[in-house]
Amino acid sequence: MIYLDHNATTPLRPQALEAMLPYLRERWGNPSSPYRFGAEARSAVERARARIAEALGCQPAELVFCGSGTEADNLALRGAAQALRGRGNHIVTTAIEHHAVWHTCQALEREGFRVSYLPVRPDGVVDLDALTASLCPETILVSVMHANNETGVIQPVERIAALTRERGIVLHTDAVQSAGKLPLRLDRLGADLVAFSGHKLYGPKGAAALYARQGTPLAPLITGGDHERGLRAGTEHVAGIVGFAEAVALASAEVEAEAQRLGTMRDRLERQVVAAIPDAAVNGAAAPRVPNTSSLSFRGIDGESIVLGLDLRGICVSTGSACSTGDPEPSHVLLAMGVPARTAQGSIRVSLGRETRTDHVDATVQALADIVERLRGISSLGGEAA
Amino acid sequence: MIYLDHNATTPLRPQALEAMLPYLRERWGNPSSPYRFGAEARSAVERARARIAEALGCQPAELVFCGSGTEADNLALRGAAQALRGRGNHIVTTAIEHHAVWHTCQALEREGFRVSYLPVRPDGVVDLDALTASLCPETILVSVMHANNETGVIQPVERIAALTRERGIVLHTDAVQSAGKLPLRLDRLGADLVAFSGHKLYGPKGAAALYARQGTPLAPLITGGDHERGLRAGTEHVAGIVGFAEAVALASAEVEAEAQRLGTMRDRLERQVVAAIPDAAVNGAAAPRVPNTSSLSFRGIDGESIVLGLDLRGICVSTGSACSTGDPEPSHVLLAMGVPARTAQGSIRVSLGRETRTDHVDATVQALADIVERLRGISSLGGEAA
Amino acid sequence: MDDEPGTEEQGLPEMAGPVIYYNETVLEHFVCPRNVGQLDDQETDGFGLVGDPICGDQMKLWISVRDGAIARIAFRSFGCPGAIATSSMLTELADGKTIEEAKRITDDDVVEALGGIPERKRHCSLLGVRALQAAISDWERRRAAGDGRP
Amino acid sequence: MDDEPGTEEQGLPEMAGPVIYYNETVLEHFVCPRNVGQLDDQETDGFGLVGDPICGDQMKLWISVRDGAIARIAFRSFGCPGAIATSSMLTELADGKTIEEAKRITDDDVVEALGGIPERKRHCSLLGVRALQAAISDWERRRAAGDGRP
Ligand SMILES: Cc1ncc(COP(=O)(O)O)c(C=O)c1O
Ligand SMILES: Cc1ncc(COP(=O)(O)O)c(C=O)c1O
Repeated sequence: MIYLDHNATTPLRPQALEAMLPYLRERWGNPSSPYRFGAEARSAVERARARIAEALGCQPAELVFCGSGTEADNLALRGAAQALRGRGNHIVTTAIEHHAVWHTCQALEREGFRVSYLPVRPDGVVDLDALTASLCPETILVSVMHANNETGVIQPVERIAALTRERGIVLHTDAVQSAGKLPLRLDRLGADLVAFSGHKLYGPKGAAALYARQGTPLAPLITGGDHERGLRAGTEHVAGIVGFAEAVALASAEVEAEAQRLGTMRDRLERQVVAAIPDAAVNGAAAPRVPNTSSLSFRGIDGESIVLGLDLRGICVSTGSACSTGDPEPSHVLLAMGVPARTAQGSIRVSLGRETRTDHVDATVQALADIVERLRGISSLGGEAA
Repeated sequence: MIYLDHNATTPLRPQALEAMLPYLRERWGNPSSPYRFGAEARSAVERARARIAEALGCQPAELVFCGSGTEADNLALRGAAQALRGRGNHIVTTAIEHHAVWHTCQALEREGFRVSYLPVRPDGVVDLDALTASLCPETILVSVMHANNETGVIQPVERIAALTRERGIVLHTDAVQSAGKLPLRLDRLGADLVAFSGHKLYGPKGAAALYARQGTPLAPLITGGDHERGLRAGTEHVAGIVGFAEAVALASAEVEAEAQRLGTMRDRLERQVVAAIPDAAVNGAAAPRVPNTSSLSFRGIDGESIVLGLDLRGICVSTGSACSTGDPEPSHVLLAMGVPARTAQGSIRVSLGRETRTDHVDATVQALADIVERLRGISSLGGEAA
Repeated sequence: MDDEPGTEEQGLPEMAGPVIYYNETVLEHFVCPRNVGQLDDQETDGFGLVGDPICGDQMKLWISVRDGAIARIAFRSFGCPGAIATSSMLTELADGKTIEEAKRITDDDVVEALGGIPERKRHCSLLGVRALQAAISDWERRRAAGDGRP
Repeated sequence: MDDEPGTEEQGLPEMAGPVIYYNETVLEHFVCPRNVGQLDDQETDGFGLVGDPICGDQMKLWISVRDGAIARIAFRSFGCPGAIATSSMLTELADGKTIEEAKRITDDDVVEALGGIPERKRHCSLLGVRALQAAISDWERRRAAGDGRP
């Protein structure tokens, strides 16, 4: 199997699994229990928090552990919206957010908030003028993703933070696709809330975190016991948290070298695709991108058919975000960038990762060229059709 | 170590860990990914759902996987309250609920719902007349726990269901402490919503479920992708779900024999405690209880001191629910049963489990007798004090 | 093997998630679709085009009619695997049938012949049936107008 | 060992959770509290009782005063481990001190002597100090009333 869908999920690093196993075997205590056996589990959770804080540049008390990146996004948006309800009811986000943010903003609209969905430029970067223009005295919250899951395009979060900070607006960024791929310093990024997820960076599924800068107004999504300073009740996923911390620490240590390596392979992939396949385009290529992600469009054929064709040859790629697969609608991200619907329909996402080697890339381009040619032979949209 | 705090958490069963490991090692795909490697993970999640449904007597599509029992309770209460908002704003619960329900009801009060907290009788059973009297045309939701986490007292959920059903009121029950301890048939229990949690029944932390009877109005707590039929977005904790299902299946298979075994040991413990220690009482002993739980009160001393004294001898018990430990307030459960505050303060919870043997019980009683005597020697409340 | 794709057909609940899995027959028709291509004008007695020109699946279908029966059939399809496979199966079902028989082919027939198709891809099979009906209408129109082939 | 209890003292963040962990010194005073017991009436020069009679921690403290200094001290405590340990340490600090010195003992002194105590248990140390002050006031009152021992 050649797995090139690392933006959907990643393998659990053996070191992360090793770190987890004691908490799945002998150290299974409840971190909230008042005896030493519980303290052992508590200590594991707090050391994990301290490790992530150290790796990403924040205070341990600024991290709230959650069950998924989606939950972290929900906590950020719903939690800040509820805490700030008294100050205004306007929220600003973009047209290219992941469903975790997009659908949550839609839910907040049904609860009476007004949400502006900002356009992006053809290169996939949010229009800062539009953003500035959208801010008004009622604006309480801005949510702009750090790196897009389909195109890898990086948004200028630092610059947006400068705009929100001077207006006293809370800024959330969904960093699920940038954490582990870019060197991340939470204290310098400027966002007040930052979501990231374990399974996207070679950690376990079921563990994620929300960074909430000290003092950021936030109401809990899940109430009950006093866990996570009252911001996320429920017995902690101890083993998952420990593995998550291990994965974050390892990813941080190697992020620059790995970014270099992946960027070189991604560029090779795109060069070969454009050279080998007529009418192929790379989406978002003009903007800064995370180094592992490539969004490719092929005229006249359907993305789902390409994905299936590759799967039948043992190659895993996707049409867009994992959780919208099967959706017959073309990608909202590509449409927002002005890609025509038909072209968007003929798009796939290739995302490289730690196990990816050059020969995987070459084999994938070869298979892709075959499949695109075959599907174009069937297509009713080719130049040769009646 | 003698671990007698199984109501706080339980060890992960080796078989559950075995079942999980493939999904932590080679089968790490995203269940939402559109290729066979993703289908493998999807299939694992759906087989887990089917196994739990089979073991607990419901349809697979009636189960929503969550990250903790607390989250399942929050989804039930907040989800039903939001979905039913248009029909009324009154919620009925009891004075003895776990913080996951209690604090969530308080949060709903702040959002404008009116909540009635029903009293319980001295034996710890909710007063059905009070419950009947509390129901009014505005009542949309009743939440009564199945088994109490501190006393083990079982609430008459089937009878309550008869009252709510004929009035078209949604009934939630927190079965976190009964699942795995009592034979549970979700289709016969009568509740529309039932929460239970993996780590309380020898499954992993980070996996739990809400049963939502088909047709029960429910809004999601966490929005995003289409996961869990839109009721709980976020990449699934695949390994955790698989281990959870294994644990539920195994627990269901052995629940009756184990209930017998634990009940005998629990009775032995209580007999010995009352015989060996003056002024000791068993709370809730007059009511039906889950077979593993014992709530014990000792006049004139503090529960936290007993717990620490036992911990220093390698015995793990707790003062009450794990997540309220450190709370200087006496147990709200015991106070609701009419136990005087001073007595409630001198209470501990002993909860037996799969590894518990008779000699653990005997050693615990011995240690307890010593510690109680020593603490009474220090206490200012003894008969001998000035 | 219970880890294979195609689980949706194997009785897992509908909530089996957002992803669509195809069974072996569908996959086979996707990989080797029958009757792909187009008939040249001389050979064409009826032509049908269905689908939105801007987005979504699209299908073109040609028939050649001899003695009131479909003598040749060909299609081109822009679309998802479901669209390709159902189009292929439809042409296989229609090939050789009389026009009257061909008119009675339903999308259920196509789905059944394929051994099932994921719920959310049902519309694909409809696309093929509609293209065939459009081609038959075209043939009837040409015949009525007298410009059909003999 | 980084897996030991007492982590809160070892610099982990306050959010280390709802649970309270004690350090070794506190545990030692909990297990072997100093000066537990009570003085008989003949020996008692001052008595203090603090704490709510209905619930919460409660403490009783007796002192015997010789030449303006605390010659014997004893306590009984109903309460959590923190209350027992801080009471014990307080009596150790006060024993032998002049009344003037004993009056200046603060709860910070007690906490410091114990090497720290979890934040949420700070009130325990206050309880002991208040019991001592109550006992000293009692001694002063008895002396003023002339009914103290010689
Ligand atoms: C940008 C982005 N945000 C949020 C998420 C959701 O994270 P999780 O899968 O951990 O719920 C994803 C994952 O697909 C993502 O790519
Ligand atoms: C009755 C009850 N409900 C809910 C919970 C919360 O479950 P979890 O620890 O999985 O969040 C508990 C656990 O303490 C419980 O005992």
